[in-house]
Amino acid sequence: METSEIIEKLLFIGLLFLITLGIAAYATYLERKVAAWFQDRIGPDRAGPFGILQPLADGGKLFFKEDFIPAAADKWLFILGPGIAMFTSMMTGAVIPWSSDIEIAGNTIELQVADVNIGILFIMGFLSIGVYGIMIGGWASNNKFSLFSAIRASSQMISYELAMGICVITIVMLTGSLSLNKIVESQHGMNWNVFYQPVAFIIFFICALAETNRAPFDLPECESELIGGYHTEYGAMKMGFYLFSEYVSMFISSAIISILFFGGFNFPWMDHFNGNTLAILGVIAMFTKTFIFMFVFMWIRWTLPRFRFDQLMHLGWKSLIPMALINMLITGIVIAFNEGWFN
Amino acid sequence: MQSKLSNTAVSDALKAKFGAAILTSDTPYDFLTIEVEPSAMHAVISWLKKEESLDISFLTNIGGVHYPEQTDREFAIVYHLQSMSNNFRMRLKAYVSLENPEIDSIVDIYAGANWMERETFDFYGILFKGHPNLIRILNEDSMDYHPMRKEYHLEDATREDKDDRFFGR
Amino acid sequence: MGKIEDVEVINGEGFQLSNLEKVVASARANSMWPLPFATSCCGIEYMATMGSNYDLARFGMERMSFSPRQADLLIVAGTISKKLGPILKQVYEQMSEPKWVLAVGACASSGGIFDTYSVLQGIDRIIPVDVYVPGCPPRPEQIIDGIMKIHELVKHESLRRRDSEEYKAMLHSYNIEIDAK
Amino acid sequence: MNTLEKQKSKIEATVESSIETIDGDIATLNLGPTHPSTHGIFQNVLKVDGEKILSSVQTVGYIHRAFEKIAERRPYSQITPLTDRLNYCSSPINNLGWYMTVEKLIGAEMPKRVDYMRVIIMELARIADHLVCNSVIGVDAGALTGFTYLFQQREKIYELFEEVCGARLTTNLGRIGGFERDFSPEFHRKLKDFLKDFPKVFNEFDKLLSRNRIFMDRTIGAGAISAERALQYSFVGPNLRAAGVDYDVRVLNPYASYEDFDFIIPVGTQGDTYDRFQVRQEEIRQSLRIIEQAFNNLPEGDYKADIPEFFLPPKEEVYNNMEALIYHFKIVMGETPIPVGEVYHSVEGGNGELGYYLISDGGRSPYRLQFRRPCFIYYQAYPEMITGQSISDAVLTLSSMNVIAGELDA
Amino acid sequence: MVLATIFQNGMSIDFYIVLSTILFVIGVVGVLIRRNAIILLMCIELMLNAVNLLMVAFSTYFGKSDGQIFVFFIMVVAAAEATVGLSILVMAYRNIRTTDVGIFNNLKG
Amino acid sequence: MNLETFAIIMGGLTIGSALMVIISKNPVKSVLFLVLTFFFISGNYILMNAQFIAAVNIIVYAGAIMVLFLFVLMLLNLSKENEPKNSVFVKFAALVAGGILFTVLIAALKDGLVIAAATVDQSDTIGLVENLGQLLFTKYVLPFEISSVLFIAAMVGAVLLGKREKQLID
Amino acid sequence: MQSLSNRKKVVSNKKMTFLERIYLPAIFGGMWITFKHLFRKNNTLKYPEEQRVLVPIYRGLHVLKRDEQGRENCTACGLCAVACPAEAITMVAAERVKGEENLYREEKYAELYEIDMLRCIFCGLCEEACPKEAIFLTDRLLPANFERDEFIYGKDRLVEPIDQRIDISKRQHTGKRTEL
Repeated sequence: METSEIIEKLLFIGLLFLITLGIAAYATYLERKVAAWFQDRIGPDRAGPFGILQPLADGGKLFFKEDFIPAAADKWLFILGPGIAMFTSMMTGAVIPWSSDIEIAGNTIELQVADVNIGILFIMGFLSIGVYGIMIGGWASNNKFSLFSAIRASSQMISYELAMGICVITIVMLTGSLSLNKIVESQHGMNWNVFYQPVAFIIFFICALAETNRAPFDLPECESELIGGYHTEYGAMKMGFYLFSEYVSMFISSAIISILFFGGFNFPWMDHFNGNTLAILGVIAMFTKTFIFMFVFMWIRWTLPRFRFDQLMHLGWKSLIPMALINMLITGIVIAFNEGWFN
Repeated sequence: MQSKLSNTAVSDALKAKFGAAILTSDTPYDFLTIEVEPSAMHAVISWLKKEESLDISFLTNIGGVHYPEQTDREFAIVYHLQSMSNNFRMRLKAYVSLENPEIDSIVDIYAGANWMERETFDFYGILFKGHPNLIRILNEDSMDYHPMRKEYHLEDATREDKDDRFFGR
Repeated sequence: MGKIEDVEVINGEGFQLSNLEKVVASARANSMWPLPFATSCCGIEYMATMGSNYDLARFGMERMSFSPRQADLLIVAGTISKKLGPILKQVYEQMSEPKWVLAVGACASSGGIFDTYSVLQGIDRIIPVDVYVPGCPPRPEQIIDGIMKIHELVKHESLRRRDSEEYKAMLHSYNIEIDAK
Repeated sequence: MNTLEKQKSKIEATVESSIETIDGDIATLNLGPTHPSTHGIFQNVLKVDGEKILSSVQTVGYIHRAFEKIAERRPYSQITPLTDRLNYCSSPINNLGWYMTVEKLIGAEMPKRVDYMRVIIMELARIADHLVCNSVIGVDAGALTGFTYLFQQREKIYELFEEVCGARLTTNLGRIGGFERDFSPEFHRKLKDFLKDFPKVFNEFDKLLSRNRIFMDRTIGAGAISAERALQYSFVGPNLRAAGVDYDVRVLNPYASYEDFDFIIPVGTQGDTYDRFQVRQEEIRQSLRIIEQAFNNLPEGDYKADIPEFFLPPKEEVYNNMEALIYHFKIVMGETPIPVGEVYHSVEGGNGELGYYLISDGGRSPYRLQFRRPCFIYYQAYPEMITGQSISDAVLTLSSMNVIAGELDA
Repeated sequence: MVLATIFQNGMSIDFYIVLSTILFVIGVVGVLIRRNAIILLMCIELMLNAVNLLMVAFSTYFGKSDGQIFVFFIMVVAAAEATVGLSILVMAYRNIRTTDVGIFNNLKG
Repeated sequence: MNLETFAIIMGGLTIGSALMVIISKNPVKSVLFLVLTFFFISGNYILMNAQFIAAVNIIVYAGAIMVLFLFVLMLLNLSKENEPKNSVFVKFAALVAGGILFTVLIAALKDGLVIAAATVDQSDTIGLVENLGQLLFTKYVLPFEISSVLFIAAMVGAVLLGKREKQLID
Repeated sequence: MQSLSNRKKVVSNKKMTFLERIYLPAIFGGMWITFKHLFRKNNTLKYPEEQRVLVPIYRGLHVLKRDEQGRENCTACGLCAVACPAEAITMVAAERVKGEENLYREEKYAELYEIDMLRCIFCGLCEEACPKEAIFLTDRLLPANFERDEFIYGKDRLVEPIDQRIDISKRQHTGKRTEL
């Protein structure tokens, strides 16, 4: 790699980092506003015009709050927990292609941090270790509610990862590649995977809700049962990290859903454009889709009651996994048929 | 809705069955009130529940009353019973003395009597023999008296901001 | 808090805040996560305040923190009996600094009509109270009014106040030690 | 002892000590006193194996305020504010129930209009009570939005109360012998609006939860109690009706002319959380029907009974009429003679039969006043209802039982 | 994206031989010195991983994929072993309330 | 910094965290250090351009197996540091045995290397998914199927073991 | 159990139809309901900026009335204090001396009249008890405050200012009755 290339990448990483953080911060604002709209309320409106400074106020307050580690807690792990949660959810963004290449002053710039040829596996990997943040935090707090929450989180995430993985496999079967870039390219225009794999999409979406601990699967932190769940003992910025990471993973999950099923940066009539215009429109398309899914995430949260833990496991193991498997089987048969295996 | 039982029928039936244990019978405000020997209370309630013609099988509540002037009958324990199928209500009373405030617990007949008896114990110090867990329920465990007895003050002694002369009490 | 100190904070040296302090103070004021310690009637009015018609969310307060570690504002709404007093105190001690206390309603503030052997005659006997809201129960407007008063207090508080000797002495007068969490 | 035996006993000792020291998969969990799901203050110490509850021990009395002791020291008129604070979700029912008890004691007859006005107020209060309970079930199940929809309507009920008595929650509504004032035109208008708007919002809420499988799965079978056990525990009200017993004081011992109205008694089948939810939902609808009937047939007449010794005279007369002034002083000072006697009166409160057992010795305050508080009585069945279920069930069961700390602890 | 392997950058295979042997030996020593059954299972995982590392190193070094295929099979075995081993442990723990292998050892007969 | 030093540092970290696995008193920390070890091992895989193996290593080991370990530790609440100590003699013996094993293994592997040295063909594409998949479903299809049978057996076994007997509860 | 009232009706139906079993229709139905609310006008009261008009009979902050000539109505009879369940009223009576006829209407007046607003439960019993049309509750709300002492409202804050009379004519206890 040349130096200029490295600088360019670093700049892009920095930019992406900032954008992700900003979007996550404003996702909290959006969530509060959306909840308010659904509930015939106004929502935050006193911090700045329309309350747009609300996330900054929250951040500022958390930052200057007394940082407290319970005496009974394991000090290092207590600090490590939120760190891992934040790190894993941020890392997932590294392989997401935000748009096609852009050209500035003769340099071609990829709008993707790393085009790993196993991009989708990379994402699955970081998703699967995301649970450590919750488990470590919950365990280190030395609080029974936190421990309960950690146990719930781990079994929930392991179970839903399976169905999620199977859905990803069906997409990989369609595309024939593990690279996110290739997956996006194969959905040129309106040729989106969701039209071929609606079942996989629904299952994947449900699993994404479960993996990001959003309602109706927010059992690890449901306040009516476990007070705050794994972050019961956390205060100040450490808790802020946990809250933040939830929104970061929500953002990244929405991005992944739009890549896998809704064509990523593809949009209808994209053949009329080319070059930088195409790339910029691609970015817009990508972000629009992502925001729509974030909205749906919130919409669901403010509508549905949550599951009970055993029902959640039943749904995962007895409904989603078999459905995903059958879906994969049918997809395989159809692909084989198309490729003339039975002739 | 009209009651299917009459006050006299029930009190006669009780007198026939328990005889001397039924001390008095009255109907203030058309509500059958029967005073029972404390030792017979458990048997009376149990019989009322089992007797199918009466079917007085629902315990409405249990309460205590303190009459400091009546020697040897300082505490009244009042049971309100009810028959849902006959739509009939009645009241049973037993008087116990300050020295020996004891009566049989009816937790074995009505599960719901548990807390009611605990409350009565908490308020008046009436002991229910055979109660599985006769400890204070509403007040702090460290309290050393039974606050509903007439001789104890209602007020929190620590309040400074009031002048009792104004309140006529 | 609760005592003479408040006045000092508002009128005394605490009034001159640096710019950073002003920003932090207004951030704190706009993001007070409440811990509703709701025991009785006032709790229902607090729920009404949470609801659509009054909407605490406007003040950035709809995120309730049932865990004391995350809460900034302890809203004590309802009767506190002597049996419950130690628990309330423990909750207060578990909260992280900076923390504020709002006594909602007559019972929490002074015992109200329950001048009885079992009721604590005002929570200020065990924990420092910043703002009292009268009423039995107060209307949501009055609760919001109390919250605005708290905001006023927060916006004039210097960052160093919680480390000051006066503050420690004040806590000490309630038998609360800083490190006893 | 040979070596082998020594070894064996050593192992046994280790095993035993480890059982003592490691609590393993049985944990003790403290639900309360300030747990978010208790919605009031009481404590449940749960022994859990994983998520399953093995046993539970309750501690109550955290907001014990000595109501019954206060009642022995206050004149009759000052007891009304106390009753407000019993079941504060539906305080008008408590107020009016208390007045009816005293009226029974003094033998006062109410005009039909007072009865009908009381019915309207009490049914509104019942709706308010059930709205809190059912929306809180939603909140505990994780669906907050329904709660906000219902609370907007509850706010309207508050406005109606405000029109009648000038306060929202702790209403201190009415007096012994009737009302302080007649319903104002504004009240009539607002009530009409309410009757028109409420069913729409209510049906929306119903659609959000009632037939949603997530909610049904959560609530069906959670915290079930059979009719026999419920009767054993002296259950009353919606909780008993959910178990299938159609016991309702309004029908079996009608007061305030409830016999004039046509309504059904909704019952459930198994007494689980879903039954309780549905019974309360249907009772809200029935209450609406009763209000409509009472409102449309509101008789003409006075808003108070003719009992000058107990009902405060109008101010005009107090200023101008010596007799009225004397009555006024006597009533306020609590010096009107009250008959000696004892009465038990009960009304169907938000949580079931709310009973008042009043002993009067003729003094200015009751000699003894006992409240039959339904919450206090049925909350003791809670451990039996949740044993063997999961923590989530326990939380929902608690909110569906509508345990109100003020009523529980008196 | 395809990067040049470390061996093409001049690294010697000896490094990986030593590294994986050390990891393997750490696993063995762990099995010998610890008494908590869960840690023993973990040490076995560590040993399996040491073998995996060597497999991949050789496979890359020789340019044959077979070694990497075997890594999959080892992972399969490791996963199966972990599930069964852990469920045995949980079962045993419920009965004797300990995971000390010393006591397991004495429970025979 | 060239790749070589990078690899050496990575190797050192691997060994260090592996050592911490067996040294840590607290089983939960052991698990976390083992996860860290797996991460470093995956780093090594990436250095060898075995990206697929690296990802699978993380998903399977760190994401599933170790979560399972952690889950069991938390479920049984075994975090207390009450593991009985082995005697110093045992520990010393273990170290000696480990040392001897180390020597023997190194010697054996070195020998094997000399024999095979002739066939070196350092291709940089063999770690890619296509190649692995091709091989897995042609040459190794039988072991592949057998391993799935093994999995099912393990699952059934785990479920049966995990099911608590009725009498225990009653 | 047989019916006690003959009015019983089972209302909870636990059988799920197929559509209900597959979750999605109910979920989408619920989402549609919440979605409709997205476009509904909120009815939030922006409190400090907007104020709700309270009913005229609201039981809020007390006022000690003056008569038309600006004299205090209160005669310190003490009925309000007796009627107060919270025992929040304290008063000291004084005899009116010559020259004060324009200040106090009756011969006795309250030299000291204090209400502990933190104790007060706004039940309105004092208003009912007052035989002299002196104390009324009004539709003003009591503000929150920092100190407990600030809630002892003395005559300085209770007696209505002579130039800012407070309208209580709509309350029923003025002698006029609101007609239907």
